[in-house]
Amino acid sequence: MGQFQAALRYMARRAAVAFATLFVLATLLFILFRLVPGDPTLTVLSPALSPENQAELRQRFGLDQPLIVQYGLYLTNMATGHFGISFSRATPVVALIGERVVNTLVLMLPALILAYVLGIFGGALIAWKRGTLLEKSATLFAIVFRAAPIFWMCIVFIVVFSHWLGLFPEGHMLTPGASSDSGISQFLSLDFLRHLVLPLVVMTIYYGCYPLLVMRTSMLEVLHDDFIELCKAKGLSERDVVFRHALRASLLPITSSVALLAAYAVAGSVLVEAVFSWPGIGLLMVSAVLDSDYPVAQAAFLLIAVLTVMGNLIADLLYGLVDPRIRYS
Amino acid sequence: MLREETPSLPIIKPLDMAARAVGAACNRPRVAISLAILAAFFLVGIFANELAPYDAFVKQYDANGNLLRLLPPSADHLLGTTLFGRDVFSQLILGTRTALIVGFLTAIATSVIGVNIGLLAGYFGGKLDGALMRMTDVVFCVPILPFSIVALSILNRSTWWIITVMSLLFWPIAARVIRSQVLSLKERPFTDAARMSGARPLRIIYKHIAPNVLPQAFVHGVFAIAWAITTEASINFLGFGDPNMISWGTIIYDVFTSMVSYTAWWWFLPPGICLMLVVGAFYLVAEAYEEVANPRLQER
Amino acid sequence: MALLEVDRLSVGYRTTEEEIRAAQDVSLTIEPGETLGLVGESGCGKSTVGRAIIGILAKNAAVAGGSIRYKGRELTALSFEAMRAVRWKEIAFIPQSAMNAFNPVYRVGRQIDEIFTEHQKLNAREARKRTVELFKKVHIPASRLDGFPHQFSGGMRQRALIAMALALKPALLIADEPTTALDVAMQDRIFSTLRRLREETGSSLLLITHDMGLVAENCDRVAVMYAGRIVEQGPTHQVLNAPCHPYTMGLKNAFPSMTKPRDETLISIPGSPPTNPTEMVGCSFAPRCPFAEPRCSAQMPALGAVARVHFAACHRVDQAMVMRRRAMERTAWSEKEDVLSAAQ
Amino acid sequence: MKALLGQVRKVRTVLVAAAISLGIMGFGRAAERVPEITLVTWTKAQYPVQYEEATALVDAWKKLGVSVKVEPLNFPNPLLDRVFKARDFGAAILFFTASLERLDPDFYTFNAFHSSRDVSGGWNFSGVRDPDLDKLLEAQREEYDLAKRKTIVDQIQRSVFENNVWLVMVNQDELEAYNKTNFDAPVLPKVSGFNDPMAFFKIKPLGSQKIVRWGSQISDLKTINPILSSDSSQVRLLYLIYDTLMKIGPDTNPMLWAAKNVKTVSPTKVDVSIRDDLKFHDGTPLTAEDVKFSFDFLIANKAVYYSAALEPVESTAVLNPTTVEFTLKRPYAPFTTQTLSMVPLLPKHIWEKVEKPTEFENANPIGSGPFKFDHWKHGQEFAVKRFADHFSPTASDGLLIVFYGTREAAYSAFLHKEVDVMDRLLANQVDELQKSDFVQTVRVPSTAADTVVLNTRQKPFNDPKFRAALNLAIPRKEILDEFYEGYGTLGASVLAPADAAWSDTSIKPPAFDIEAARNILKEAGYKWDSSGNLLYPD
Repeated sequence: MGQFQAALRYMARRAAVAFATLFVLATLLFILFRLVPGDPTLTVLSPALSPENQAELRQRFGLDQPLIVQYGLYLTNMATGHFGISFSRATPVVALIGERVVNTLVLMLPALILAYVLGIFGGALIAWKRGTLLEKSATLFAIVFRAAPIFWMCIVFIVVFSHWLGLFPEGHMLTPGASSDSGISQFLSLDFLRHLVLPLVVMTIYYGCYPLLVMRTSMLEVLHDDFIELCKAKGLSERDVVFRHALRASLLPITSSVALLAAYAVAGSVLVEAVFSWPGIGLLMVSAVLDSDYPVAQAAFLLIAVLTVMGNLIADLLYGLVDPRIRYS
Repeated sequence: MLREETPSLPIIKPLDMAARAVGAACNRPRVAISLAILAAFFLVGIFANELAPYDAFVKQYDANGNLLRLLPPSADHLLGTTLFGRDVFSQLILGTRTALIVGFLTAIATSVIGVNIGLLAGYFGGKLDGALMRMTDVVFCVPILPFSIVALSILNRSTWWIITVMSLLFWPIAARVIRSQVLSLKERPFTDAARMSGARPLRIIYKHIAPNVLPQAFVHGVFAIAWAITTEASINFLGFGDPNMISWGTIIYDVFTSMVSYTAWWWFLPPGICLMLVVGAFYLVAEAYEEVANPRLQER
Repeated sequence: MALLEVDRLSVGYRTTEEEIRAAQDVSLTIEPGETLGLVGESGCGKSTVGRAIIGILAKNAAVAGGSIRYKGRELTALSFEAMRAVRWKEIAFIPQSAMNAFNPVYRVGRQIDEIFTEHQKLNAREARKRTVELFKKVHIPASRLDGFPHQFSGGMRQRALIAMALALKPALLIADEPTTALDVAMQDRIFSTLRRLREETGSSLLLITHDMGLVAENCDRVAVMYAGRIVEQGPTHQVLNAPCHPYTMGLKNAFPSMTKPRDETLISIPGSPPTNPTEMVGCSFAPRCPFAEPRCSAQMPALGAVARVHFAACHRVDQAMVMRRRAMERTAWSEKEDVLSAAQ
Repeated sequence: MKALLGQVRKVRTVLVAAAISLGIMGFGRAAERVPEITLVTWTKAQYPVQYEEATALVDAWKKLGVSVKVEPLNFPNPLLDRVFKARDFGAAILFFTASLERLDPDFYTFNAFHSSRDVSGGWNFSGVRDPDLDKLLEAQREEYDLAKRKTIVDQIQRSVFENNVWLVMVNQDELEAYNKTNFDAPVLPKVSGFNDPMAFFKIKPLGSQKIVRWGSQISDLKTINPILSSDSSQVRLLYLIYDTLMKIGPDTNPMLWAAKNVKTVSPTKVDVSIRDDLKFHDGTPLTAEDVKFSFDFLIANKAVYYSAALEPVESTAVLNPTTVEFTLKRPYAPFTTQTLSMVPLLPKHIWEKVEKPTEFENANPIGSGPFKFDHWKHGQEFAVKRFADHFSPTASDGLLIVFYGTREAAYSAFLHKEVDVMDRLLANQVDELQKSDFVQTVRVPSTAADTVVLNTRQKPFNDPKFRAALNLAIPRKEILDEFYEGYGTLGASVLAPADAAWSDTSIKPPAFDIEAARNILKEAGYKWDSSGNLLYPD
C-alpha cells in the first residue's frame, strides 16, 4: 500500500512538473506569436480594407489591448480550456481543435501501439533466431526504414498501394459524403478503416523499427543473464524462456524509449497528415500558422505539447509497471 | 537515440576510441559499409561544384530552345530533369552538400550546448543544477517539428535559422546523459586530486572532467547529425525551408507538389534513397561508436 | 551402476578469433547419494562441465567429444524435448549467483510455480500449494511468495533456490558456487538446509566451487580442475590430507583450514591460468608450478593412480611427499612469483 | 551554401564598390550604382509558378545591369504585411484570382490607383498619387452611361499602362475538369468557370450520381458568418446558400436574381423590387424587410469584406413588402455589379436575435439560395442540398465540397473519381487528364493575372523610364509557355481581355526586347560600369 501511495505521490509530482512545463511553453508560445511578423487583420482580403476596418478587426481580435492584458486573457482562456475564438472563424477554438485531436489520436495511438507490439515481439523473435536469415533481413529492414524520411515513405506507399495497385484510397479519413456524422460513429465504419490502413501501416513500420532494434539488443543482453540459464535448467521450453522470461525482462530499455518515440511521433504526425490529407491537429496547426490565426495555432501547438508531455508521463508510468525494482521516491 | 545510462568508463581519449571504433568496424561489415557510404557522400559533398554536370538552379533547353521538361534519365541527364527542366542529378549533388552542412553544424552546436549544460549542472549541482535541469525538461517537451514551423515563420526561412532552431532543440538528451556522467566523475579520485591542488571549478570541469565525457558527447553528436538531416528534410517538405538552397527535402517536396511522384520516379526516388543511406549510415556508426564508448553495450 | 558417468568430455567455445577448449577429457562419476566436489579457480572450466551435463551451454559452446551418461542414458544424444524432461525432474541446478537467478520482473512465487506447472502439469492452484509447502520447508514465510526477487535478502533467495531445486526430488543436484556472495554464517545455514533437504530426497550432489573449505565439509569425493582438465581426483580426505598435484597443494594453501593455525596468513598461487590451454604442449600448470621441471612444459602428464581411488596428473607425483612439505612454505611460491614477475 | 556564397559575393562587391568610389572621389563624383532591388514573391511551397516567375525576372533584369534579390514570402503573412501594409518592397509579383465580382472596372482601377487607397490595407500597392488619374477614377464611378464610362475606363487603362506601375505579365486561363460520365455542365460562367456558384446551380447529373462532389483545394471553409468573410474563395460558398439581389451572369453581364426590377430613380436613389416567390430554407418568406435588414446589419456590424460595396450606401428604406429604396451618398455606377450582386440576403428573424454577431457561429445557416445547408465537417467536407422551393431550382440533388487543402490531394481524388469537379488545375495536369476518357477538361480564359507591382515610393522605381525599361524586359512569352504551357494570354492592360466589356484591347503586350529597354535607360541618362552594373544618371 505504501508503494502505491508513493507511486501516487510520485505521479502527482510529475504531473506538477508537467504543468509547469506546459505553463512555460505556453508563455514562450505567446511571446513567439507576438513576434510573428504580419498583421492578422490583413488576412481579410478585401480591397476595401482600410485603417478603420483594421482597427475594428484588431479590437475584435483583442489585439488592441496592452500585451500584458492579452497575456492575462490568454492564460485564463487556456486555464478554462476555452482557448479563445479563432481569428478567421467564429468558431471557438476548442470546438475546432477537439475534433482534430481525436482524428490525430485515432491514427497515432493505434500506430504507436502496433509499432511497439510488433517491435517487441519481432525484436524478441529475431534476437532468439540470431544468425538466421530472418534475423539478418529483419535487422537490415529496420535499419534501413528507420532512416527513411517518413513523408517520403508515405508517398512511396501511396504510389504503390493506391496508385498502382488501387487497393486503398490515397488520403483523407473518409470517402467524401460517406457520413455526415462527425461523432464517434464515423470511426466505426468500414470506409474509415479502408482510409486508415495505409497511413497506419506506414507509421507502424516506421515507428516499429526503433523498438525492434532496441528490443533485439536488449534481448541479446538479457539472454545471457543468469536467470535465463536457470529458466532453461528448469526445463522450460525455449518459447517460454524467450517470450515469457527474456522478453518481459528486456522491456526496460524499450519503455524509456516510449517518451522519446511518442514525442517524435506526435511531431511527425504533421508530416503524415500533410501527405494523407488527414484532418488532424498537425495539419490544422500548419494552416493556422500560415493564416496568422494565433488562437488556433497556439491552441494546436499547446495540445501537441500536451500530447508530448503526456507521452512522457505514460512512459514513466510504464517504467514503474515494467520494472518492479523502480521505487517512487 | 540515446540510452540514458551512465557507463563507468575509464579515462579514454575520444580519438583512441574512434580508432578502436574503426578497428571494430572492420570486423563488422555493417559498420564498414556505413563508413564507406559516408565517405562517398562526403566526397560528393566536398566536390559538389566540380561533380555537378549542370547548374542545379538553371533550366535546361534543347537545341531548339524548348524546355527539357520531365526528361527520364539519359546519358545527358543521368537522373533526368524536373518539371521546369532542371537537372535532377546536379540537384541531388547540391543536396548532399546541404545535408552534410546542416548535419554537422547542428551536431556541433547542439553538442556544445548540451555538453556545457550537462557539465555545469552535473558539477555544481544544487540550484544551478535544478534550474538547468528544469530548463532541460521544458525544452525536452517542445515538439520539434511544430516548434520549428512556428519559429521559422517568425524568422527568415534560411538554412542557417533551421540549423539554429534545431541546435536549440536537440541538446536536452546530451545534457542529461553528460550530467549523469559528470555526477559519477566528480566523485572520482582524480577530481578530488585536482580540487585538492587548488584548481578552480571551471578548470576542473574543462580540464579534468570534460575530456572524460567526450566519447558520450561524440556519440550524441553523430546521432544529432542523423536527426538534423531528417528534420531539415521534413521542414523543407512542409514548405518552410530555404528557397535559395537545394536540399533533398526540397526536391521531394517539389516532386510531390508537381504531382508527378508516380511517373517521374527518377526525380522522386533518388533524394529519398540518399536520405535513407546517409541517415542510416550515421545511425549505425553512432551505435557502433556507442558500443565502444560504453562497453556494457558490447555484443557478447 | 554409477548415477552419472562423464567420460572424456570435451567442451569447446567458439569466439570470433579462435576455438577455446573450456573442458578437455573430463571424466567423472557420481554414485547415488554421493557428493562430489569439483574445485578449481574461476575460469578453469568447472562451471562448463556442470552446464554441459544439464545441457545449458551458451550458444557458442558445444560438446566436442566424450559422453555423459545419466542412469545409463546418453544425455548428449537426447533431443531437446527429451532433455527438457530430464532437466529439473532428474537433474536440478543451482546457478552461480542466487542474486541474479530469478527473473527480476516476476514475483518469486510465480517462478517456482512454473516448475510444477511445467513438469507435473499442475494447475495454478495446485502448483501454488506445493510452492507454499516448499517455502515452509526452508523457513520462508508464505507471504513472501508475492515478493519480487529484489525484495529478498541474499540468504532468502538462496534458500528459495534450494527449495526450488529439490522440489521435484531430483536424483542429481548440480550446485554451481551456491554461496559465493554470502558470509560464512549464512553459508553454514544454507548448507545445513541443503543437507536436510537432500536427506529427504536422497539426491546426489555435484558441488562446483573454488572453496576448499566447503569441499572438506560437504564432499565425499573431490575432483580438482585446472585449465579444463581434471588434475587430481579422489576421496576428499585423501586429496586434502595428501594432495599429489602441486595445484591442489596451492589451492589448499589459499584457504584457511583446520589443519593450520588460524593466525597464519594465506599463501596464494602466483600468476593466473592460461587463456587458451589447448595451445600448450606440456602441463598447463607448469608456468606457475614451483616444482616444474623441463619435461613438465614439454610433455602432458597423464592422470594416473596414486592410490586405489586417488588419481593425479603430474610428472613428479612420485615426489609428492617432498613437494607437499615444501608447498607449505611461503618461499616456495614467492620465488616462483619473482620469476613470473621478472618474465613480464 | 549558395546563400552564403551570395553573401560573400555581396560583401565583396560592396568592398570593391567602396574602394572604387574612394579612388574616384579624387577625380570627381562617381555615378551611383542602382542598388539591388528586392522582388517579393510567393513561396515555392505555396505557388511554385509565381516563384519560378521571379527567377525568370532575375535572369532577364540582370541583362539590364539590375541585380534582383528574390524574397519569397508566405501568403498571407508576412507577404500581405510587407506589400499591403508596410509597403516594404521594391517589386512584388502578385497573383490576382478571377471572379465575377471583380469584372467591374472599378475593382482593378479605383482600388489600385486612387490616391485614397494608398493606405494601410489598401490595394494601391504602387503608391500612385496622380490627381488627374484620381479625377478619372472618380468620374468612371459616377458615370451610369455604359458607353461613356467605357471611354473613361479606356483612358484610365491607357494611362496606367503607360505609367508602368502594374506590369501585367500573364492572364492565365482557368483550367478545370469534370467527370463527364457523371455530369454535364451546360452553363459554365465565363471568366471563372466552376469558381462561380452558377456553374453548380446548372450542372446536370447524367447517371446515378446526383450529388456533385467538388474537390476543393482550400483546407477548410473558415466561416459561414458573412460578417467574418475574408476572401473570395470563402465568400463564393456563401452564395450557394444565400441569394443576392442581382448576379453577374454566366455571360459576364449583370442579371436580376432575387430582384425583379432595379430602377435607378436618380443617380443617388435606386429602387429594388424583389420577387414574390422568395422563401428562406425554414419556410419563412423573404420580404423587403429582410433585404433592408441585411444591408443595415452588415453596415452596422462592419462586415469588412463587403465594406467597399456598402460604403456608398447612405440609407435603406422599405417602400412596400417587395420594394426597398437605396439612398446613395454619391452616384455609384458599380452599384448593381458590386453592391447588389455581392451582398447576401439574410433572414431578419434569425439574425436580429443574435447577441454578438461577430462571434456567431451560424452553425445552421438559413438562407434563401438554391441550396440549403446540410452538414459541415470541419476540415473535411461541406455539404448543401437542393432547395426545391427556389425560383431557380438546381439540376443536381446537392453539392458536396470536399476540402483537400492541397492541389495534389484534390487531383488524385479526382483521378480516382472520388470527386466530380476540380478547378485551378496546373497546365501539366490538364495534359495528363486529357488522356482519361471520363474527363472533360475546361479551359476558361479568365481575368486572373500574374502582375509585377512596382513600388514607386522607392528609388529607382520612382523613375518612369526605369519602370518602362523593366516592363520591356519581362519575358512574357517564355513565362506563358514554360510555366503555363501556353494556357493563357500575354498580359497588357490591368483589365484582362477576358473582361470583354471593359478591357481595352488596343493595348498590346510589350514584346520582350532587352535592347529597347537598354536604350530607354541610356536615353534617360543611365550608364553601366565596366562589369555591366547599371548606374544612376549623374
